[in-house]
Amino acid sequence: MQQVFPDIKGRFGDFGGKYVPETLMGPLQELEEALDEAMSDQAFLDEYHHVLKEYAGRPTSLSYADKLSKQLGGAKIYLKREDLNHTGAHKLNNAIGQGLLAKRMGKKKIIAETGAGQHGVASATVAAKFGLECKVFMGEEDIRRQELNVFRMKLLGAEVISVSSGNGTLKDATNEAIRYWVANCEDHFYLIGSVVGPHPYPRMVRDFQRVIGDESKKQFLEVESELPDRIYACVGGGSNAMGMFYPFLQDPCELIGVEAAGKGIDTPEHAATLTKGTPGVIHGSMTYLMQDVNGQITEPYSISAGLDYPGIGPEHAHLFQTKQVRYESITDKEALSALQLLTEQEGIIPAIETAHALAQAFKEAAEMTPEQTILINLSGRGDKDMATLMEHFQEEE
Amino acid sequence: MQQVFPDIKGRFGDFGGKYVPETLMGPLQELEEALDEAMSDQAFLDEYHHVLKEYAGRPTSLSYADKLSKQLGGAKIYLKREDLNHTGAHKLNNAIGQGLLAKRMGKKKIIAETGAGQHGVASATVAAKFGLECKVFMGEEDIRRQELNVFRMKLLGAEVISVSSGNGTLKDATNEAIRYWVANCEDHFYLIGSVVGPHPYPRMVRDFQRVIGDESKKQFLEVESELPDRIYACVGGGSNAMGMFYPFLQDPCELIGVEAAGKGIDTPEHAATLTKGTPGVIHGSMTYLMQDVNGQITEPYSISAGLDYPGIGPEHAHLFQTKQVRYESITDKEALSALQLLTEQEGIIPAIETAHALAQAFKEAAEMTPEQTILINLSGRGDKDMATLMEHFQEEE
Amino acid sequence: MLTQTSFQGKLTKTEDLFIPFVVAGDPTPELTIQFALRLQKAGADILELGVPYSDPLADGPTIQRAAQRALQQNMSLTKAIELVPKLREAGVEIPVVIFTYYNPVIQMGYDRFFEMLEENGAEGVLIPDLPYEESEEIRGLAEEKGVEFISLVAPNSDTRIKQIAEHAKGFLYCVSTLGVTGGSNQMSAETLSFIKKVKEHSQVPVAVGFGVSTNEDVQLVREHSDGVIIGSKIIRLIEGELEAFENGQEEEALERFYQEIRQLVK
Amino acid sequence: MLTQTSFQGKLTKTEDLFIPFVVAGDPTPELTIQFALRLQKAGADILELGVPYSDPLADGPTIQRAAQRALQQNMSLTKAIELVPKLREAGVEIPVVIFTYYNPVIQMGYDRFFEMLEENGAEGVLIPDLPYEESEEIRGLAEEKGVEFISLVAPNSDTRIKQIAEHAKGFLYCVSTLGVTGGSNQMSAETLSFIKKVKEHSQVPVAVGFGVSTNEDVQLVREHSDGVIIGSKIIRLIEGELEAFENGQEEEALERFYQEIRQLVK
Ligand SMILES: Cc1ncc(COP(=O)(O)O)c(C=O)c1O
Ligand SMILES: Cc1ncc(COP(=O)(O)O)c(C=O)c1O
Repeated sequence: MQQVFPDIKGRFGDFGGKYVPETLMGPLQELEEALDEAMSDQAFLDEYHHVLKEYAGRPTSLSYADKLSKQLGGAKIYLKREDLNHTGAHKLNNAIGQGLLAKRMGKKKIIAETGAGQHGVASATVAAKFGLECKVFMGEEDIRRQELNVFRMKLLGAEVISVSSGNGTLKDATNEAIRYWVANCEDHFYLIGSVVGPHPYPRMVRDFQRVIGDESKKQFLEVESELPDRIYACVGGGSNAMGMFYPFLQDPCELIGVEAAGKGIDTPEHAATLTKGTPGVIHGSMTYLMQDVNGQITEPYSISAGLDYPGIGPEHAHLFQTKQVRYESITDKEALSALQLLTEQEGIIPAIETAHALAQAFKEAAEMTPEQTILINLSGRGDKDMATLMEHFQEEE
Repeated sequence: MQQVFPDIKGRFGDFGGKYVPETLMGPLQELEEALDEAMSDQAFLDEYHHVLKEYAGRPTSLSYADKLSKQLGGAKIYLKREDLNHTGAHKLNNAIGQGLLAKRMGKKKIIAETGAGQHGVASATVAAKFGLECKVFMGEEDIRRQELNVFRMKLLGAEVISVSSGNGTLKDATNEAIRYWVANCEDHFYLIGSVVGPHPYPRMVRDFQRVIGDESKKQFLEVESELPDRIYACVGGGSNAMGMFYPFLQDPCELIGVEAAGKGIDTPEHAATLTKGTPGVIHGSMTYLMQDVNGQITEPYSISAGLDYPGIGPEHAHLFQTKQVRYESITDKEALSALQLLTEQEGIIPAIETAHALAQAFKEAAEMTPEQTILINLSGRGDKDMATLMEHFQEEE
Repeated sequence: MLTQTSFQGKLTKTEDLFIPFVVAGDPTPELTIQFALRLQKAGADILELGVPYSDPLADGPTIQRAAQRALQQNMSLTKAIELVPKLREAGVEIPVVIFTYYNPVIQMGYDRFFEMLEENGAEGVLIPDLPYEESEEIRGLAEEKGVEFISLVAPNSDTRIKQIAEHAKGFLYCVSTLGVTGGSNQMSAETLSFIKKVKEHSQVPVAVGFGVSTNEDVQLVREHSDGVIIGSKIIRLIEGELEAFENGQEEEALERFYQEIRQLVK
Repeated sequence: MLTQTSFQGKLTKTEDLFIPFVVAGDPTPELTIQFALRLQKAGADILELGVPYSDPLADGPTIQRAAQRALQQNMSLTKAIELVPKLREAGVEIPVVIFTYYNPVIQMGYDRFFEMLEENGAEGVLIPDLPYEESEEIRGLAEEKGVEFISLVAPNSDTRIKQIAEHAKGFLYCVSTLGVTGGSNQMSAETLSFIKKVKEHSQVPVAVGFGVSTNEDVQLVREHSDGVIIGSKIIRLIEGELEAFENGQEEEALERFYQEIRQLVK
């Protein structure tokens, strides 16, 4: 019989667990109990699915990329369109789930960390919708780079708290959010944006994102009558990938997670956690991370703020170790080419995060046969990345 | 028996028709024939609906704005979520329809005019998806104001042509697109972005947008078991409004179109065509427009580029004259307040265009009873407007 | 066979017509009169007097610029028609066709419009954005009032060529290239067969316009039709003299303009 | 009743303990030794020697800044443990507890970690992000090696208070306010009842930390528990002298530091 992960201690094999200050053990316990109760309450699940359908726009489409498939001359390429979600990425699925849970737990205030601002916007959105107070922690460097998303959050009524510690990016924002939660856990709900953090977060976020894989499976069978040969998703913390992969774990589909190789995995500037990192503890969880010989966490790099993270969800670490998922990495440059190709061939501008999955998939699709099929999780739209792209393509000229 | 509009001459009562240079009469004839043939070919309609579903993300959600309804204390407010469409507005519905028609007619090149860039992006998207060459005409002033949308179009492979005549805004871009079409009509398809222009454009665009109203009716009946008391939509050229209203024209729903009052209809700076304009000819169609005593078209003004147009679709002129639709106008200021209210209460940042419909609806909803229901067409998302909003709210401080 | 075309009796020949176009008020109403005089002197048979319009859909950039200049002089449909008696006073005797977009006519109203044409003695009217199908009423009124309503016909007018040509009054305006005014011109086999077809059905002189800008163009058009319409080229010649006008060298400029026109239509 | 707590026999009393915290290497390893000497002189009973960490989740901005300064000196877990014999050499006799986040320990490996603690004579270890449930193995190893593994307990530890307290070694670290280190402190009725509950179950001294920064705080804590832990306040005193160190006024600065500490715990 297949073992169920995470186990009772919140472990996925060797990974996961709760490595947090004592003050958080109580709130995590409270959260776990509330979550278990909610997930076995049909009324809660119904509300969650109702909001997904009537507010977030689910189910999202499954698009056949016909021009692109022909152009690459290999496998048939399908795209799961999380970019069509309200606010523009898969992040909202999870924010809705946790937002409803916060409400159910009687918490009136939520906190969230954000890098590029997508999870921050999703959290602020859910806070507005459900009438919660919202504080978003964001590195001061990211605030500078993502002015528009900062403005969106403020417009939504959230307070954006600038974090100047460390490099002022996602890792530091997460540290600060956790610290704030430590000090204010009694009445605050911490809405984590990926399958990271202490138990039960990795499980909870996965379960609120598995709607991606569940829908995909149904939709794919409707159009192709069989499952895809390969499924691709980009991996930052790993939530869009877990959401997509989880329902397919027992199926004969090859699953491929794609990390950010930044300027190359042979340079110090990348965010390829599984490819180049080692096991350890980050943000409350035993997993792979990027660190030096002394166990100090090192600064990652990727052109895509959403993948620019030195850790990865513990379930991915487990799937990596057990070889249930294959992990690859893609450079900034490869990602940008794939972004351009999809845009020109299919009229869809993906997020730069997503473009990493696309790049790996396009490489492999070209080597496959037209009888084979692949499915790519199009985790988000590229509107947020226009400034970065403009800078980049102008530099190139 | 209800009369069918437009009639054989392309007229909606006193309005519509074809007021174009002789050179365009042939192409319009060709278009009309191709359109009639396509619209009676089930295979064409099937493909159109297939692309809407699997590519654009339709049906879009119908969202009940519960917090906001309670806050206003009047009618129950529902939102038709065209903002969830791929590329972020209702514009894509029409671009897909016309794009498919262009392909069917064997035209390999399309041209389009754009103001804020939404229709330009939709056209460029469709061109990429269907493998067409695309030129977008855009006023040089709008190019300056909408840098990001210009970049999106270019990324999609479209050529953006700067128009310096006139004030360099939408009216001038439209003039120039028509001129270019006059010179190149043999192999170019002109993809107009609203229910304006010579026959058969107003009818065609309406028929490609009526999916909004058709879906809304079905969805509304599912949740409320009866039709909404009032339906609101903003009116620039009038395509999202016609698309929403058309299927409800014979129903006992009150229909309200909302124009842009800019800085006030008692100032010269507004775009309230029906409220303040007079009949005449603009862009090939007999309709209402803003003009001086000599019949020179005057420059409109609105904070929202998509409503900043001195004309209006001829069918609206007819519905105005016959009082089948009530037309109101909303100032910049009222629109911005409504935008903020929706954002804070429901976590949805609407386009500034849309916010005009919201403002009128919110005013009236507050005066209605909780047994009554209203439906607002949320024509697009506000992401494109962040720069304008930032400027505005910063000025306010 | 051409029937008698009249312009109230003022058009005295039915072939080898030279029909220039100027924009009323470009760069001033006074100079428009001077240009008209020079054009007449250079052999013009009919004058197209353009009314500047804010949104001239059928015109290229050259005529758009002329319209902008004229609008800055507060030129309007009313004032353009009122320029006709001043042209007469100054000595312009050839028929004048008011070339205006449709919207100013609507605002003025048909009654007032024809009243004004009559009062001021304009012999014809041409509305480039009012195609055959939309012009039945105004064509009727024009006929009633004795004003020539000029129609346009294009190579892609197709089955409508016959209909338009048969009902044409004054002269028939052939758009020789697909395009707005001012494009480049070459007379292809198709254009030739188009003109031939138009002539077969027309009972008035068939003039060709849009893109005529050199003496070779003029010769070519003359060879195959009853007249040549020249617009953008004339505007460009006027533009070339704007500086001279500003510098007060009016006489020299007008003389140069006259010589250029002569060369063009020689 | 407290059982004998040992720290390898070096902890000679079980109440009224003063447990200061410094970050190894802040601002230099040499000064850390000097601070430790002054703290001992001012009555410290146990020294918490903090290992700087890139991502100190349980610490407030003050200790984060100290860690940043120490990391710039290339301080690491290895070097921090190696600082212990140097402390001894300089005359520090009180037990030393290595305070480190978990990840550096993982990277070093348990074997090497305990080997190093033993070799260098550190008497205790405290890992703020390794809660009771995750620490079974390391607690076993510590017991085996004779190293005190210090546990933390918080007001919201709830049903786990009893379990944690009963298994506590060395001393039990009570987090008196919910929050990271360095917050402001007031001893509420709830805090008091929390400390009382902890004391009921603990067989080692119960010390209270997080937010102690004035002599009044110290008195309050002393009254209700077995010891006071002071961290951020000490770091802030060090920060106040950074300029003096840079200007070579080391002796004066250290003397001022000593006097401040004396006032704080008097
Ligand atoms: C569009 C998009 N894709 C992917 C990611 C990476 O997150 P995850 O790995 O949790 O899916 C982000 C994070 O911001 C994102 O915005
Ligand atoms: C979101 C949105 N709504 C409305 C409009 C106005 O167009 P129409 O009146 O044709 O719906 C636009 C035009 O750009 C738009 O982008």
